[in-house]
Amino acid sequence: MVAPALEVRDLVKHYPFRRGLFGRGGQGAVHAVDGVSFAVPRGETLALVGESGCGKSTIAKLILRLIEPTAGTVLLDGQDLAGMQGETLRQARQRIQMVFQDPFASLNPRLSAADIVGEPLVNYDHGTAMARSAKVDALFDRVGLAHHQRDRYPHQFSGGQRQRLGIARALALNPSVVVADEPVSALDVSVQAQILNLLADLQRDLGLSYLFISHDLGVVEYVSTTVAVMYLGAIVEVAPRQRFFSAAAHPYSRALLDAVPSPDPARRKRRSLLQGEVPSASALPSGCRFRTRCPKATDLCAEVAPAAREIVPQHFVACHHIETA
Amino acid sequence: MVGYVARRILATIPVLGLVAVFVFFLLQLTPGDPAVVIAGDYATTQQVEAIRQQLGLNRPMLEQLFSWFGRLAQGDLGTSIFSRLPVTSLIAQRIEPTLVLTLYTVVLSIAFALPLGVLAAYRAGSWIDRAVMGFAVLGFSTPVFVIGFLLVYVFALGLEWFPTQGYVPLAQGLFDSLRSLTLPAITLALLYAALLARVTRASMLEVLAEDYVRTAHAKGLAPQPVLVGHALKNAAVPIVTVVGVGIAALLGGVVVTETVFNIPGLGRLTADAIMRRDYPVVQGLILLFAAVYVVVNLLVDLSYMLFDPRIRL
Amino acid sequence: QSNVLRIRPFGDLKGIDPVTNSDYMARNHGYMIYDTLFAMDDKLQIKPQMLEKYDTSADGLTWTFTLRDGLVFHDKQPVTSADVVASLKRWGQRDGLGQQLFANTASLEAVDAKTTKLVLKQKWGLVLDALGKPSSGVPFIMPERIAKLPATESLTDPVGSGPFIMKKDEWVPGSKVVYVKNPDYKPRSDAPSGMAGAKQANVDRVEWLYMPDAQTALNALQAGEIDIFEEVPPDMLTLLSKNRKVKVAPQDSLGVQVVFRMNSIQPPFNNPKIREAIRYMVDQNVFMRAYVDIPALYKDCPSFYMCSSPYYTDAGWVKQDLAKARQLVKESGYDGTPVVVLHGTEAGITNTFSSVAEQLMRDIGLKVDPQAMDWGTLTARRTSKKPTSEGGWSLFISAPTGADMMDPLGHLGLRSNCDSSWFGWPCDEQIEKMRSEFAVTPDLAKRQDIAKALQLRANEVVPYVPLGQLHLVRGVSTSLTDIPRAAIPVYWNIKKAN
Amino acid sequence: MSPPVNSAPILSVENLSVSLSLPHGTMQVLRNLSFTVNHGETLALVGESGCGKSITALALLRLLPRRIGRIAAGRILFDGTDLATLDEPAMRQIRGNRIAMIFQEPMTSLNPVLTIGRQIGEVLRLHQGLTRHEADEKTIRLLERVRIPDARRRLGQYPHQLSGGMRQRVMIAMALACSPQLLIADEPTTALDVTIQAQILALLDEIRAETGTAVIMITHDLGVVAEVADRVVVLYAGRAAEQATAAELFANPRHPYTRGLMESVPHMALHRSGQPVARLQEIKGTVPSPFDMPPGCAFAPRCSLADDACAAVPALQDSGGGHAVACWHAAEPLLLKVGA
Amino acid sequence: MALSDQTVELSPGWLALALRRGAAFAGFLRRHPTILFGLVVVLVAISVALLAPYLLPNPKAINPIYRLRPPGEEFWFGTDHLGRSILSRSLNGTRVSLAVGILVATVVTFAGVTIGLISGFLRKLDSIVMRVMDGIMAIPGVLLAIALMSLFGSSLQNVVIAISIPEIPRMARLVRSAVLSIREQPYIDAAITNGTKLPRLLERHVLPNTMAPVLVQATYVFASAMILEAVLSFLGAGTPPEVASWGNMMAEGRQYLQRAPWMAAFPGILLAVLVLTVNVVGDALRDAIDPRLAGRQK
Ligand SMILES: Nc1ncnc2c1ncn2[C@@H]1O[C@H](COP(=O)(O)OP(=O)(O)OP(=O)(O)O)[C@@H](O)[C@H]1O
Ligand SMILES: Nc1ncnc2c1ncn2[C@@H]1O[C@H](COP(=O)(O)OP(=O)(O)OP(=O)(O)O)[C@@H](O)[C@H]1O
Ligand SMILES: [Mg+2]
Ligand SMILES: [Mg+2]
Repeated sequence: MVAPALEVRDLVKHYPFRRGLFGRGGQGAVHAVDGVSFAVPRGETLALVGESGCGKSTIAKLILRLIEPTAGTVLLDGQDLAGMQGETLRQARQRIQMVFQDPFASLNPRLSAADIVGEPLVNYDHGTAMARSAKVDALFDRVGLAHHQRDRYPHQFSGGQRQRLGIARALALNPSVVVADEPVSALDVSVQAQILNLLADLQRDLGLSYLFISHDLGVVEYVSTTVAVMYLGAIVEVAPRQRFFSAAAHPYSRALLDAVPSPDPARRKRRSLLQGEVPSASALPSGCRFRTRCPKATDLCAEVAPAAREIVPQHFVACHHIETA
Repeated sequence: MVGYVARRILATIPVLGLVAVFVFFLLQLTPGDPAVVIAGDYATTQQVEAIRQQLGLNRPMLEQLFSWFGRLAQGDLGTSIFSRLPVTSLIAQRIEPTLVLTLYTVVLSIAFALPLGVLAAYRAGSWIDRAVMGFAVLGFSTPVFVIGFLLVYVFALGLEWFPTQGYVPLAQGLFDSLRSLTLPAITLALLYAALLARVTRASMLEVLAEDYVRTAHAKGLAPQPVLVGHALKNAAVPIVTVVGVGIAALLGGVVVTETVFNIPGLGRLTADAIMRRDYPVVQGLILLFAAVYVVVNLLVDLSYMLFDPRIRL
Repeated sequence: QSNVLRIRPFGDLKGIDPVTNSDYMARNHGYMIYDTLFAMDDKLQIKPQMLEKYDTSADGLTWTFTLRDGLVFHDKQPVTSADVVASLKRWGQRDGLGQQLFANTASLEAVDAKTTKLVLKQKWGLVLDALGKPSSGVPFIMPERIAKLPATESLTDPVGSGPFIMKKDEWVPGSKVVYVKNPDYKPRSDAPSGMAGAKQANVDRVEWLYMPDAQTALNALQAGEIDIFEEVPPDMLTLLSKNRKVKVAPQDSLGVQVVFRMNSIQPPFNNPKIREAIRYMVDQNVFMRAYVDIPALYKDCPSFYMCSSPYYTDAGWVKQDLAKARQLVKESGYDGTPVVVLHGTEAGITNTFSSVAEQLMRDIGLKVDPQAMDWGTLTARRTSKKPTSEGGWSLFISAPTGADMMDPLGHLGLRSNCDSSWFGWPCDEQIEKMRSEFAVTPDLAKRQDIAKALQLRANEVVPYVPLGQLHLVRGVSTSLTDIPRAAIPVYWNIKKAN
Repeated sequence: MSPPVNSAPILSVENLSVSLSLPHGTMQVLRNLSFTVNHGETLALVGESGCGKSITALALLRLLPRRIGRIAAGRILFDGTDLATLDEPAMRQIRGNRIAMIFQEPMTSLNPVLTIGRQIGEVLRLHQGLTRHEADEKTIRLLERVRIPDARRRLGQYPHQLSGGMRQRVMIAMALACSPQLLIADEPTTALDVTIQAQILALLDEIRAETGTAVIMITHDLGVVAEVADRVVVLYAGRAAEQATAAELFANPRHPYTRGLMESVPHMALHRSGQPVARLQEIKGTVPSPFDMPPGCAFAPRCSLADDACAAVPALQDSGGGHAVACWHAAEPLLLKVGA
Repeated sequence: MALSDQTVELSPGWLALALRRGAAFAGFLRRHPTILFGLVVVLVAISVALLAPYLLPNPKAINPIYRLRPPGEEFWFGTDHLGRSILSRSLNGTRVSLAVGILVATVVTFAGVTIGLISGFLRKLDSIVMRVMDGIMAIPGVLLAIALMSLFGSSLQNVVIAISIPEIPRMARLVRSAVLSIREQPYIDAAITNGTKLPRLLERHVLPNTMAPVLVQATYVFASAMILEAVLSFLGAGTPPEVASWGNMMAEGRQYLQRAPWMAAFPGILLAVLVLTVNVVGDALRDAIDPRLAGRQK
């Protein structure tokens, strides 16, 4: 097996906070990411799914070292990003880039479109001004923007176009891995498809590997090769797409799938609703973190946190009760 | 909560300490020599030297700083170079007029600015709004003393409603006392009220655009309960913040107003002390003002709890 | 309802010790609470005040002073000769004339409770002038226990035997001084005249309400909130003349002399040629008219002495001649060292006169560097003897009271005893010799000769240049009567109609 | 599954036009919108961001942005009264009482500085004249009704102490307080996670079935529409593009825009084609800005069927069975171009 | 296509940029006539200030013969107690006020931005720097300014420093809070991901985005500095008295309010008009930049 493009091992991020008078209540921590491991194979897309606040964006930031991990390693082509500092890190970042969720906030409003896309090239001294300008034009072509829009500012673009700019910027350095954090959730429904198609085209043409973060199972079903489901800072299930959508094993994954509205008014489901809501990441339940909402929870779940098991090849689940699932 | 208050109070100490050090070095940097000032016009060099010795002015600067801090810690602010009275008693003598004047001003300002600001926000864009904002800009653009003189001409010399100057102590009756401070308070309030009205308006504008205000309307509430019951409390935090921050501007304005209206308060004491190089008095007063500012802002911070349950201490 | 006299004094009482504080407010405060052995009447004669009588021995060396009966301090203790001795000794350490007196004194002793004896080493003509000195450095009599304080330390207990008692607990420095009538005061029986004669507190209470801003004070006077407004800026007078409830009157009988005081020990004014040029530069009228437009209030007085002084002379005085002044500057070898003017910014005499002076100096080819400062800074800065480049100065303008500019001996501006003279430190042996001679010359005509000679000498060395003589004016409520006409503004004898 | 539908409309909107006067000029955000809501039925208003869904809801309650928004034309007949011309005090009697509303953002629609009890109780005291105590008791019952555990304790809590789903339940409780005849829910689940969204949708449906309250459900999510709606109005750029029963619309979308939406949303596309799609259909271009609306059919610039006919605005034409479409080419088969 | 690209590439970038910026600015002014009007007033004031010395008699020339003349043919604005022309002095005062205003605004902006940036980005220094700022803020600005003035003597330079120091903390806090919120913006994350080094990050991504509130605040500082100059002069701690500043003129004129009201009135009116204009420009600018901020605290 080829080494994965990106691999994350036992990644942990805790945000400590003080409790009580003068912090005498001791140190508490928000367990934003709590021992996450996964791998993104070359040229493929790993989709990371989960509810709001489960730690998806934190993982993205950890991978790009925008925040310091509490523990764990991030291997990019076998090199550990998590241990790098300063210039080494900066050089390594050329190979991994990011597409952000908010197409409004992720573009500096004071820079023109060409400046935004050309910025990474300047930072790494790629070629002459002339060469860079040509490269920017090429990138514009690549993401479907017109050359005459080079000198416009972000506010003069629509949401979809802005996201194209963000993608062009991420591509400027020819990265091998792109982390896309909910790249279409802020877009109009009618524009989503354009961006999803663009991402698919780029992957095909450039051999990119994607870590695709989303909370929309519909989108995930379309883009992913592999699906990883996160709950409260931990991954509860990983499976190839086909397998996941046909035979998800973890009760939480099943609930997620079940909650997706049926696209056909003629076939409305009677569904088994999950009770309650996601507990706070600063006060995790003992044992299995899903047990407070799990229809199958038993005493065992309160005591022992289930480890991930490979129930069929490539399908990992962390649950005590898969047999009954 | 108690812990929070305690922490906040402790946190004011470094700020005051910084002010103290700042004031100390500021005065150390001055070209004049207090000993010469104390010695007077006919003093000989020996006499000056004796005074220097007596005041410890010839000791190393750090040592002076520490001994000054030592005395500060005991509540000793030193003695006025000129009147030979303890700074604390000078302050005690002068505190009443300033206190009454500032409180009067704050009350007056809030009484005017709050309704005006709310109204301006509610009727944003209307002539009322324009008038309130125009008044506010005018308040910012006119020097305090100009307003003071105008008021004296119209209301004291012309209509003879109020005295032209001076302060009637509270002991001689609240009414007379307030009457003597009415013009100064209006003078000061104009600036302060302008500040408050603007912030009230801005803060209300922001709040009125919030979803929950729309919710309140959708419940069928009339405008007034929406404004007062739902919006104002949400708008309160920036407003009280400005009440607190504005205290510094207010105390600054007090210096000028007390001069124009000849009110024997702390403001004039400060201005005089600065002009005369009465260093112990200057140091004591600046520390006092800083402490007032810090304490007021501490109270303001604590008052956030009253307005916003999200602020947990 | 008590009878209260409310006064806006010209300045603020900064300290209550009239011996250690040389300023005029401390002096005026002194006259409120203390009494003096002698006082000057309206003919400028020195008359006994606390004294029943005094005698001089035939050789003029032994003086005997006898106190009046019934004099008591505010603390009810009788005034004794021991108090007199202690008070004079303390005063003698600080006051210039006092120092000269004690330099000539062999002994000063209490003979009995009422009698004090002064024995001189040699004949000295100015004993009465010294003890009856009306202005700064007044020999006030205070209790011995207080007067024993070293002259370098300021007293804190305002006990005297004068017609008023200070309420120290009501003193708000910078704002308010309160005096009440001294019920035990025994006035003399002779009619009041100048500072002399009977003193009587006719009001229950006197309040000095200091208002730094003249406009505020003017408003207060117009609104009847104060009874007396000292040193009304002359330009406000026309307004007051329209008010029927207010009258204006000279503040004292002598007025002030405005002085152009040069620093004689630093360039450029250490050059006598340049100082001489200033003489030709000055036209008192130009200065005066920039400040006052009521001719009655100022006087072009071509003399170092006040025009009302018996020593007045215009000997050697020159007329303004800018061309000549310019030429003198050129001849002086002036190297362009700027004239650093300590320019007092408080509105008033100093400010206006400085402005005019700066313009004229520029006209005659001097470089001028006006440095603006408040009076407090000015008084501190003028003590510096350093070169102008190191924080020193060249010129300030001041307006001492006429009483300090009357005769060669007490003259503030003519004293030329180098380091001991007034700021500017003129140094001239001849002048000093003439002043000593003057001190021991009893005969008026001879003294006048000496004064004239001194003026001629001063014209050569130019310790300072007088810019004219002004009357300070006070605005007074018409409800007040019996206001003393004296060399110093004093507040006894005034009656206030209710 | 469908509740008993009383065929008389409770609300009938006729030719509603709304304009906003902005610094740069006046903007027509709603044009000629007509629809009806029957007793006990759920009408879905669906459309993309900015198409005028929220403005419609606000116009119904006459809560358009003060000084800016104006009902330019049309009538809003609610139970026989025209709300468009009703005076303000009478309107206040209706708001929160006979027509209630749930807003998009549960996080910001509750007043952060007032307790839950106060916010719900206020409606009861205002419209039903209850005392404080009575209001509290009724509030507790309402909270229990929307399945908020530990209801009594919640009375004294503040919104920030509740999760998003809870807050939306509180909003629903508040809306239900006076048993309104019409409930307007403006994207009530958009801000919520799928699992919570499912809970809330189920709750709303349950309440409707129980009380017979008519619901206008505003959403941009065709999935939600399919889930809950009886009838659907598809909005595009301030106009109705298509109107039909939910079953009819999903079975037989006629407007190119509706069809495009169904093809471009991955989940829908997948479902409709019945197999994994290799590539999504795209609707080219973007939603036009209200300031430069195309002169004719607003969808024309993005439409693969557009031709000269589209230079004129198509009217909403009933093509039978309550299915109405505003398109010159509604009858033609759709030839969506692959790729933009 | 290629050809046109060439021409774009060859035309000097800065010229095109300047033209574009200029056109954008002109458009901005057309949309905000208040700002245009305000700028015109300020520009007129500046030209008057620059031209006055060549057109009018020396504002310092003393001429006691003509003292206290009311406004009339010979002296349009009258004369003061030293016979100086109020017109000359008033127009000269424009110079002083503008100089003080502009210099203070510049000093405060420069210092505030530097401190705010450091504090917002170097978190280790933040708490120390901010405590110092708190300390300065705790002293009433007027008092601090008087103290500085009386300690260091009156000169234009000291006036600028004395007025600037109390204003700096506010600007620094403003910049700091802007920086803190900009730091959280995804475009900063994006810039870091794109390998931007810290200096460039600050210069290109952080600083320009703090400029809008800074600009607005700078206009307020400009306005309040002119007032403070007048207040200091009123208290006798302002510009040297021989300088014909509006503050000095009003300070001198206040003794003559009844006798010669023109002495204080003309500088007073000019000051009010200029300050008002600058404040109104500030308000308009703020509204133009972010309408939601309308009326934010100064
Ligand atoms: N700087 C921080 N300090 C403390 N807690 C944080 C911080 N940043 C994130 N968290 C917490 O970490 C958890 C995970 O946050 P994260 O943003 O990664 O979630 P997410 O899965 O991306 O959610 P969403 O779908 O809403 O974007 C949340 O509980 C969040 O409150
Ligand atoms: N207060 C307002 N000021 C200016 N324009 C407004 C205002 N409210 C709405 N609009 C404009 O009116 C149009 C319709 O807005 P509306 O809020 O109804 O959209 P929507 O369909 O609810 O969109 P979303 O799905 O984003 O909520 C939009 O173009 C919007 O920009
Ligand atoms: Mg996220
Ligand atoms: Mg909406």
